[in-house]
Amino acid sequence: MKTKNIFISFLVLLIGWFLLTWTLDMKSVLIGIGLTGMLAILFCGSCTIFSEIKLTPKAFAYTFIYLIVFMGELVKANIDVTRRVLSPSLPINPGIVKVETRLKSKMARLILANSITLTPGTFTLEVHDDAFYIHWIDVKHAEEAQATEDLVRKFEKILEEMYG
Amino acid sequence: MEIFELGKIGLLIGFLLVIVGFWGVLQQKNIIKIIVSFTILNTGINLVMVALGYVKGRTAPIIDDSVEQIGNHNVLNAIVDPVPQALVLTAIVIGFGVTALLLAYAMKLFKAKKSLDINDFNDLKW
Amino acid sequence: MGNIVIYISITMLILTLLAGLIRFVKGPSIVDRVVGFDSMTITSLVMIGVIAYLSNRAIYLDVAVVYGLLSFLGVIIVAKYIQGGL
Amino acid sequence: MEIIGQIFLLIGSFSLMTAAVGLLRMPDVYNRVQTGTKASTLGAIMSFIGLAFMTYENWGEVNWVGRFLVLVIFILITNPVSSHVLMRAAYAMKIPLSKLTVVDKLKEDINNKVLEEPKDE
Amino acid sequence: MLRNLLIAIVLASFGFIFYNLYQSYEPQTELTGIAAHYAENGASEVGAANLVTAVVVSYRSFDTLGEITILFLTAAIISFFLKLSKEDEDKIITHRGTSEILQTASALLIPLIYLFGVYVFINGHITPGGGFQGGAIIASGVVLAIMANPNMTINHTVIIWVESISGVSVILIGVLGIILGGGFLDSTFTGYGLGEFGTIFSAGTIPVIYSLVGLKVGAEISNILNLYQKSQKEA
Amino acid sequence: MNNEIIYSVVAIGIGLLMVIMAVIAILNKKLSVAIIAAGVVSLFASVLFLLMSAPDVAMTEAAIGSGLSTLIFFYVLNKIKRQNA
Repeated sequence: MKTKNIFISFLVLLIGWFLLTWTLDMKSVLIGIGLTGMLAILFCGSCTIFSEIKLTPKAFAYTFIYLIVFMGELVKANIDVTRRVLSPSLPINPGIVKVETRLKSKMARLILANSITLTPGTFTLEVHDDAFYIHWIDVKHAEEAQATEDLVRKFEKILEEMYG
Repeated sequence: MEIFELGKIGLLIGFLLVIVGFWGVLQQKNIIKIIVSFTILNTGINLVMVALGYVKGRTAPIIDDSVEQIGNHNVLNAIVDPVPQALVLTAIVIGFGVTALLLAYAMKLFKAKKSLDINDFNDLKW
Repeated sequence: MGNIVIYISITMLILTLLAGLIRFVKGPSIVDRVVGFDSMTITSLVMIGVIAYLSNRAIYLDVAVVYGLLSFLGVIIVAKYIQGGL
Repeated sequence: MEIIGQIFLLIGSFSLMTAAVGLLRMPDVYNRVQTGTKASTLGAIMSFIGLAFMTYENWGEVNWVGRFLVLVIFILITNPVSSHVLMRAAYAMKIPLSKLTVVDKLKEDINNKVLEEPKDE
Repeated sequence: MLRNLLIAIVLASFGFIFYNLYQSYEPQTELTGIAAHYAENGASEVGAANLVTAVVVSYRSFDTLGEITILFLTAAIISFFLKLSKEDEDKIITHRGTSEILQTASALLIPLIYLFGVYVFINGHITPGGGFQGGAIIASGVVLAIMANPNMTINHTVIIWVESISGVSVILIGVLGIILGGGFLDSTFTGYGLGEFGTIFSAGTIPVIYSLVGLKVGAEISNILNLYQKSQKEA
Repeated sequence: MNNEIIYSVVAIGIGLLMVIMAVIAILNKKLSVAIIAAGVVSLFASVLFLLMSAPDVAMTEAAIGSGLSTLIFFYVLNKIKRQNA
């Protein structure tokens, strides 16, 4: 288990090194491999954060789907914000609602919370066990089940495929 | 158009910050406020020094392809003065050390008299 | 053409900085001020990107990464101080 | 290619300006953080993508794309997190919600002892 | 009242001096003196593309040595001032639970921040940055870890060892410069070519020295921050 | 050549902001606001350094002058608040 953690962290860090240096010069690549390996061994022995994703082709396919869905939501969020801010009457109806999630993996919960923050009109305010408390700028359903259906499900389905 | 020269603007802002910082150091009575004013003063002096080394229309002293494009393959015509920058690099790090030290003293002084007012510390005043 | 776009976006960025400043000066609570600070730092992050493009130096972007990292850390520090968890 | 980049840059700066207007107009802290975060995140990302397209002429020699990509990923991770922490602090500080607020489940749950009270210190 | 008047007089005289300086300042139009020498010969003599790095680590490396000594002394004095008593040392402050989101994000970000810090000081001679900046970035990674787990303690022994070993190594490389190069802390060794300009092995011992300086500065700043964090325990 | 004018305009805008922030830092009664304002001055100084072609200095200022100094200030403030209560 520990070697798997280290190996996946090493790969992620190596990708980061390539993004930063952007060269295939042999010496630079060798130094990068050495350094990232050292960092992974020193700091990533116990960090499971990088290795929680399932290593199957299906998970990778769902990652792409997730990115597309997320980008669409982001753009929608922005149009929404623009509409709200620029309309003279300021149509807001804010409140804090509670939703439930089934996700257990930490990384998946982080991604879910960030996605909720960046989608139209919602904002993660507090996380407690299974409950996410969400500040919603335009409350449509105050009850838990309905709000969950509205806000969380579309991301949760994909994230469950990715992280299990 | 003389006012629109970047070096002069930097110099002016640096001087203004120095004066504002001096004002704070002299006028404030709270020790933490004095240290905050001191950091502003520090920033202003660093700005003045970097502005003195700026040469109009030139780029950073890091030699790569774009330097050769700007200076017609002559480094001398392409870069700004690197010496003040190296000086300021040292000054900022030492400024951090000085700020940390001042704050340690401030903490000790507050522990001794439960006050941050500079007028309460008059043990050496005659 | 290219220059006009840059002019327009620089104008917008400076207006955004001004709005952040107004929020900082007005803000009734400290959280409002920190929100203004956050908005100003992100705007100047974009401004660094524009400066790097204009000067045609990609290496300036390294500064932007450091700047973003430290402004993130600044917001977290202030938030922890407000909560009393420092 | 360059035109696409310029359009992206304009959209990005416009989003940033929207964030600023939202910052000025919204009635309470929570709504300000909301609009500020969303619009400024998208604005910064769009501007960086636009600038990356605008430099396409020397993608091969100089590392524009990698650095812009690092910046975009970095903003996507950090910006929502920092706003979340900030808003949580605002709630712990008991800054009142605006008068327009319709429902506050978090307060109900704290009153019902489902959740411990976020206390100062 | 008198105080305010005196302050006004001092500020006005400073303003007068600065106004005259500003009026008489004429912007440089070309490099002069030592700067021209560095610009012309820096690439061939030192091999560093970043001339600021060349000045800091090679031409003026004594200043840098003094600087890291001053930082070390600052850390020592602060640790002397903020020393805790035995019972305070073992105290545990109860914090309100940190947000789970922040903890996860910090676990994700910290290795990446360390990677970026290492990138900054290894490439100090090609890109902007170097030992001091890289060390500060590594220290900010430590800060993020403290923010996520407020009761985390940094292992003091590790910091001391990293700091001492990197400090001694800088001196050793400097002494090696007397034997192989032109003098103390000379970065160009004979028999060790400068390599192709603009690549990672192009500047003699500059990357090595800057990495060691980065580790040392990172350890020192982490130490200072750790002392301040511990001092919160004292009532 | 056009770049120079854009740089100057940006520099004037940022410079005005910095001076206003510095005055706020000195006049505001609340210590925490003063410290944040000083941090903003440092952060904008780093943009100004970048405009004046000094990326190394800009990086140092952003990392050390603004980030870590602010942190130490807040530690001290937190301790003073704790001792006062």
